[in-house]
Amino acid sequence: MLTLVVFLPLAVCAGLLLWPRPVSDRVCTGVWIAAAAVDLALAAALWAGFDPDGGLQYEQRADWIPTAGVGYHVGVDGLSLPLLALTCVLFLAVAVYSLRETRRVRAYACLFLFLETVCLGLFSALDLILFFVYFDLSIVGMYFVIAGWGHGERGRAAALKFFLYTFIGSLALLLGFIGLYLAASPHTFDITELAAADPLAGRGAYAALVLLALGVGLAVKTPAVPFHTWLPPAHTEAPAAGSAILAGVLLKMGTYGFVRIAMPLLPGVWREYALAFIVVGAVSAVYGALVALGQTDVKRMIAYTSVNHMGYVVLAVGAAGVLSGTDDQARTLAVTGAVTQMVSHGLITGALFLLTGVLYERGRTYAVEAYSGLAGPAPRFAAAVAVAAFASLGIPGFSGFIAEFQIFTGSLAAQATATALAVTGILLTAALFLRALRQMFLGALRLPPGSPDGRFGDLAVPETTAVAPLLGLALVIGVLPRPLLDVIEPASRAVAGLVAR
Amino acid sequence: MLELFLLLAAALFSVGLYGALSQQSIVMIMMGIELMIAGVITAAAALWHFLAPAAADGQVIVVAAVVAMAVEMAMGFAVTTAVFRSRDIDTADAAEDLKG
Amino acid sequence: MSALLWLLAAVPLTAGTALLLTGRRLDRPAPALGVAAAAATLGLAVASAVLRPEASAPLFAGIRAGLRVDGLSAVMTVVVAAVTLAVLVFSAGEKDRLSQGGRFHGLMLLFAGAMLITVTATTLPLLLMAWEVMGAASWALIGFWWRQPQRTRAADTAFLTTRTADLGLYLAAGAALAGGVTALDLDALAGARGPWVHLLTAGVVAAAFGKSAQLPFSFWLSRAMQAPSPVSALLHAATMAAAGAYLLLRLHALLEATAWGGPLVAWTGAATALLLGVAAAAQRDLKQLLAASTCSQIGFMVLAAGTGGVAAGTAQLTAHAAVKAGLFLAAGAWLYALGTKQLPALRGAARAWQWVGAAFTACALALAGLPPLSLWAAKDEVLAAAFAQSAALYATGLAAAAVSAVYSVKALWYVLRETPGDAWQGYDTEESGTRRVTPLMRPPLLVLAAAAVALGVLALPGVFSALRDAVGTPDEPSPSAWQLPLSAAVALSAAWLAWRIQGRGPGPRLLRPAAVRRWAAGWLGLEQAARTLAVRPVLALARATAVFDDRVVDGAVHRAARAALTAAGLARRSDDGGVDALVRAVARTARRLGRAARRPQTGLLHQYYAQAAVGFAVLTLLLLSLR
Amino acid sequence: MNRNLTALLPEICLVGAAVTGLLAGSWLPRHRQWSVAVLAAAAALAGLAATAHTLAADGEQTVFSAAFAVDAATGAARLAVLITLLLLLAVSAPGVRGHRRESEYWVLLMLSAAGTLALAGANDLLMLFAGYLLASVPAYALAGFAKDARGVEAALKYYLLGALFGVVMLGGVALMYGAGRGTGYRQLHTALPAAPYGVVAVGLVAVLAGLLFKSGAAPAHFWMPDVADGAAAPVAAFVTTLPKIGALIAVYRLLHQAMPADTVDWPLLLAVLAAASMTLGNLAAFFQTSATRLLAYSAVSQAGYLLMAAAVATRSELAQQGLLFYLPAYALTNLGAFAVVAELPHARRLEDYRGLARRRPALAAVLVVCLLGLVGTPPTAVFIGKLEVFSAAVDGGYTWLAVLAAVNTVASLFYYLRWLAPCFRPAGDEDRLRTVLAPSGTWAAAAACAAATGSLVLGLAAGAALPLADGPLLR
Repeated sequence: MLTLVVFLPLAVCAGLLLWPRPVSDRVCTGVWIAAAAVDLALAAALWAGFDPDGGLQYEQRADWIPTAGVGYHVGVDGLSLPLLALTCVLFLAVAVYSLRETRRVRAYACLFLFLETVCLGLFSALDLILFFVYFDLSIVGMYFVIAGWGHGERGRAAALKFFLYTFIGSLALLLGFIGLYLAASPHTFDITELAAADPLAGRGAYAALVLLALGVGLAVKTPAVPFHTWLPPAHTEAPAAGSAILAGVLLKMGTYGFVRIAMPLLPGVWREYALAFIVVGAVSAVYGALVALGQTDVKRMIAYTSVNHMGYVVLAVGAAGVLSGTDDQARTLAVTGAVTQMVSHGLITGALFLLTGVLYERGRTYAVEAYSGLAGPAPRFAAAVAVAAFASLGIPGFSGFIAEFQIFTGSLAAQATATALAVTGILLTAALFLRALRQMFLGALRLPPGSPDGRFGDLAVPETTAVAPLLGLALVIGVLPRPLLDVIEPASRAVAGLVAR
Repeated sequence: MLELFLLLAAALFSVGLYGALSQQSIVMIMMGIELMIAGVITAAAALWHFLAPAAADGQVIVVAAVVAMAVEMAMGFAVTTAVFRSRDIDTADAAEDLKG
Repeated sequence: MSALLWLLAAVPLTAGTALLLTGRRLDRPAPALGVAAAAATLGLAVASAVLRPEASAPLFAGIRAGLRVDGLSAVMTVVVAAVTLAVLVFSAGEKDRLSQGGRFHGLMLLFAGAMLITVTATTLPLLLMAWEVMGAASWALIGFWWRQPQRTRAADTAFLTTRTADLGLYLAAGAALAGGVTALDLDALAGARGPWVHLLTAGVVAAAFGKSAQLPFSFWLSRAMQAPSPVSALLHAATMAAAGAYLLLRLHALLEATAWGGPLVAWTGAATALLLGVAAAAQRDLKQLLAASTCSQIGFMVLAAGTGGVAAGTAQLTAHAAVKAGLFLAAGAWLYALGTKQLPALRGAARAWQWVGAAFTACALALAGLPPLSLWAAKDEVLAAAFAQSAALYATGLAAAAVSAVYSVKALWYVLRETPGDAWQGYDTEESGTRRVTPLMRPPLLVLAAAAVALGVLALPGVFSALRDAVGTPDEPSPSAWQLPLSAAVALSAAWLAWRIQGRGPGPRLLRPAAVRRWAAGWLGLEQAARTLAVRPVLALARATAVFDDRVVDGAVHRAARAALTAAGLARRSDDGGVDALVRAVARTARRLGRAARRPQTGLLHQYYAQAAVGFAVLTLLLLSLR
Repeated sequence: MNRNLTALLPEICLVGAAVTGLLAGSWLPRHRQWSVAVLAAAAALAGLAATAHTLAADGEQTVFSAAFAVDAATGAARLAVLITLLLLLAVSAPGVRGHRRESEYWVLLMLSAAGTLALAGANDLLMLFAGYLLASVPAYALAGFAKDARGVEAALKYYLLGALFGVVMLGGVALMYGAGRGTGYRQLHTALPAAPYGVVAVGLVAVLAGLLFKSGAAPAHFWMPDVADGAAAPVAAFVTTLPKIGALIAVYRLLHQAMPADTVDWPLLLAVLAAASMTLGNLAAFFQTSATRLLAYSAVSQAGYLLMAAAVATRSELAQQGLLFYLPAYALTNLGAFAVVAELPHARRLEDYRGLARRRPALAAVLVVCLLGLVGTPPTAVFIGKLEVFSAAVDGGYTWLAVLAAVNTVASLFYYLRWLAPCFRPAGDEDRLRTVLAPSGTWAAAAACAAATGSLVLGLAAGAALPLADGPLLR
């Protein structure tokens, strides 16, 4: 069942690619939307049949390369199911949004279907090499999206930097996996067996080296400061749908890696270096917010807020590793907050990037100063951006607050000064979003010279149907967090337990 | 006695090597390689005679060396004539189109 | 029983969001729907005040979202619901000015729902959620006329200032959890262990001061006056501004848990009451005057919370809600009619519209603290509680009371004079006045004025002891025999003196030295201080880090300083700096190495021979040396 | 003295086919000479069948008094070489069709393949040298097959360097004979510890010189870029894949079987060689403009990664499995890339590939799979190969080498992407496209697709392939 969910988009992609007769753009996008919808339905079925306290479920195991200790082992638990559902929702939203896309739609649809399989595969992978295979393929897929459909010449340079940067991260990750593989007594790449065996328990220096490799690999993908400089050019040059997926799903691979691989498999050394991750998290949060405040390009600004939000996740994950002065509830709260933040950031920033895509289509520029008073001609668009902006800066009633409250409450006990520093991040985020809203949407109407037809149309149907469900879901999680938290909490309690052993 | 033979072989080998490294003309380079093979032959024969006369391995090395000499020379002259016919040059350094 | 409580919160919230989402279609019936919802909420509030229901629901791991109506909450819910109803009726009267009625009434109801949750919440997360939603609603309402840039800038300032202070609550939640209060229950917060209780108290106090515009955060209330008058009446007078004081009243046990908690709160309250009173006296704009007076009156409530006078604080809060809402509505009515809120231009406004004038006069006199009106009684109870703490506090409070009399009379003096001939030049400075007051505006004014007067009954010992039992602090000190007449005398003399000085012509200023007057008029220069100390350095830091992130190559800045780089050079180097500079440095060395690696491939055979021979010789030496 | 000839069936098939092909070539009219190619293909298939039989019926044995070992390594080598030979036949078919000396081309190809198999199975220094000669001499002729100015120069350089290193290797064999009083690996393994240190060291380096020349590793790599650039594309494909397989397995077998660990510190020597090869190959490939030269330097760097496995031959049991899986994977992927180059003879520079995705999507897809495969992105076979080799290096204590290899992999990504990027850029004018991207023949395209899919399938089905490479080496 799980493998079906993962490989359905790939099958549809292959079918679409190898279809002999030329296929019209409309049909391509239609097939893409149908595939994404079916996949979402299957994911919903998985969620319905999921027993929160059942640990790993829907497990499927098969031998891939037994002699090398590599097996096709997939399964889902409280940590990965929400991310799986998030991926399906985001890809459906992006599919609906791309109804307005005109450039080489067939290749575009196939590429995104391929990316969906890769992302679903990664979140359901329980084998290090399977995780790495999907990790790499996601880089390849996103490279072609940015290079093929990015904005002009700088698109290719940004795509190349993105590929090289994240590829270095993935190779560091591979070296870390090899370190783990060799440390386990029966050499294996299987995550569950490694978690049970805790191979690097006694070996200080070697374990630290493996953690450094894993840490760098995942930090590049998260992205955490100072490895974040690939993100803004990649985002500003990527097409709107590409940015939504890059921010909504691909960034989660790094943070998910911390929660799925780094913490359970290296508990001892994780506890030892938890402070380093807390500091990186806090610095990323504040630095990301500060640089975002200094931006003049709205898409770069949102990209840097992603650095800020992911900084909170790294802070929470680090705080979960500090045993002194914290109790089990605080650590569980921190990990639950981290996973909720991944889901909430995916929804909200995905919506924000789609909306910037709408902005670019009408104004042909991301400069904040170029626009003013857009609330006049486009009230629905202004309302959507205002809601998304407030959700992103953590206003209660949206999932952002639920996540950030748990992170701050859970992390303060572990490291008070770092958390206090990180909390100022939400203030900086508030300032930058309000300034952008005021500059672009309020005041007298002024449009950039480049806008094609001289006026600023309101949201079209595909754009509204793409963005509205994302914000709706964020609202539902914000108001009724229990259904989501019931699934996450047992799993995060398990992870907190694993780290503390 | 073995040392004398080995000394002779080493001398032959190094003269041949110097010849191959310093000469311009292809044929002279091949002559250098010939001398090196000659050195190897004397060394192999001496080593066989003084160290392991029981087994015939040493003699087989000599035969192999002679075969190698023949094959290398045949190939060498073939290549030299081909180069001369197509580019009208006989020195190795004139042929330097392929570089970088 | 608990369904009543969920309903109390749900009715305004759902009605508000419904009105907001429907957008322009419901603009016509919006005022009526708004008033209906407010009336329903008032009914529910009264019912819940009587029945005292309790409800809770799971929220986070081991933390619940609880609601309960106890003594303090009962009073607060009724006050909030009543003032909301009055204000919505008034804004129904002003519907042509508030063209987008759906958005306005939606936001007001959303705010009312959030305020009701704040006053009934029993756990910190739920309180924080409602607290932040109030801030957001206030941002949306201040910037309601979003086409005018100065209003939206004011909304941003207000929101960011309150949010800065709200960070305290986030830290307080974390500190509570670390301190052992795992359920984050408000009543149990005082029991937090060790050093965490100090951080917890600091967080709560900071958040309360921010929301209630006490020193040093009070400048945002001045900017909040850009909002439509009904908003000022509801948010920035009766409910939101008082929420901070309510929180301190609710957590007075926590304040006592730390040695420095109570005194800090008390003295800040007293200082705010006095200084902001002086600022109010120096204002020339009626709404600014009323705003500064709000800060000082809330100072009294904070003083009461600091000295343990919960009942006194509640009384002051209730009385002030009625008085200030009435005053703001009256100012709103005149603004609607004359298009101005400058005091000199409002000369004779009370005579032009008798009902509005009468209500304004009643409320202003109550504000002045003249006996037998409501604020005189409430203020005495607060001063009694302060006197029990320390005489200096009592003296400051009395001085603040005197100052409140001064500014109330100043406003009254202008309004009660007969309208001069050339008054029309001052009209229509803010907006185009309609020269009439709609019938719907009158009833709320009268009700509030009546309430302002009737609450004077609080001075009676019987009523005050009933309030003390309801609020749960029976042993609170009640005003002794000599305190009541003393404060009455002080108020009367201050009022008479102010009337006389004001009487000697429009020129004279109450405050002699011009510098002090300018300082007071500018709201004690707090905003300039905040801007220079906090906002400008943060923005500069932000721009600096953005530039650092974008362009600082490890040596680039140094080379740029040497003026070798032209602007084109700067543009060329405009990709990211930091680690990325490292990457570009690596790329440059790789390019140099690439050229070097290709150099041995010269195409000359003898060089190949030589290089190969050297290579293998080196390898042999390496092997030999590693014996 | 096991004289069981059936053990050498694949080699015999090849040599037999070569001889009959040579004779037939002199009688067949020019338009019927393609039948020699069919004969070659038949010989290769027969060889494959024989190898399958020996692997299935586990006929591991050493023949001719242990001069030639038929074991897991030989089995893997045979599979890799014969499959590569089949692909090479397909790639060269269009270019050589109707050539005056077409049959000699096929014969030379078969002889060189036989020589490579001899190299892989040699268990005796003399057998090694014989294999070296048989593999090299036909290659010199193939390099100059086109007899044009560039081809002849390539042949000249290839021959002269080959001759020099052949003689140096023979000298090494003589020295090792002197030190170990015998040329068989079993004899050497017992006698070398007692031999004088200097003689063994110089002898080993000399023997390795020849093998490094064949595998194109630094410092004997100078010929590879020039030969690949000068010769025709199919020959360049042959030169960079086939001999490398035999040579690297010979290096592994020599070090694993003949060299006892305590005599000379050869692991460090091999580690230095690997580091030099991969770094030099990658750096030189950075700003290449010619496609074949870029692939040649990439082949040099791949030799570096393969030598990592040889460096930890005796220190990690993953090494043999890694090497024997990485070699066929590399061969398939490299051949795929060269097949695309052979298919587009007029597109010599990287810019000429502009707009390939629009005009020939299949070839562009093959190029993407092969180039990203050479980098090691999953799920291609090279990824599993690199994974094994990296694990072996880390297991063998050379973590710094694994990290250097990872950095080199990232560097290699840069020049592969410089080649891929133009393919997806919108094409310029149509007629330039029609001339530059003119295909040379369907066989080459078929070979390209076969190689690419082979690389992907081998990657996905690595589970089945790896056990084949796991058997013990016979001494």
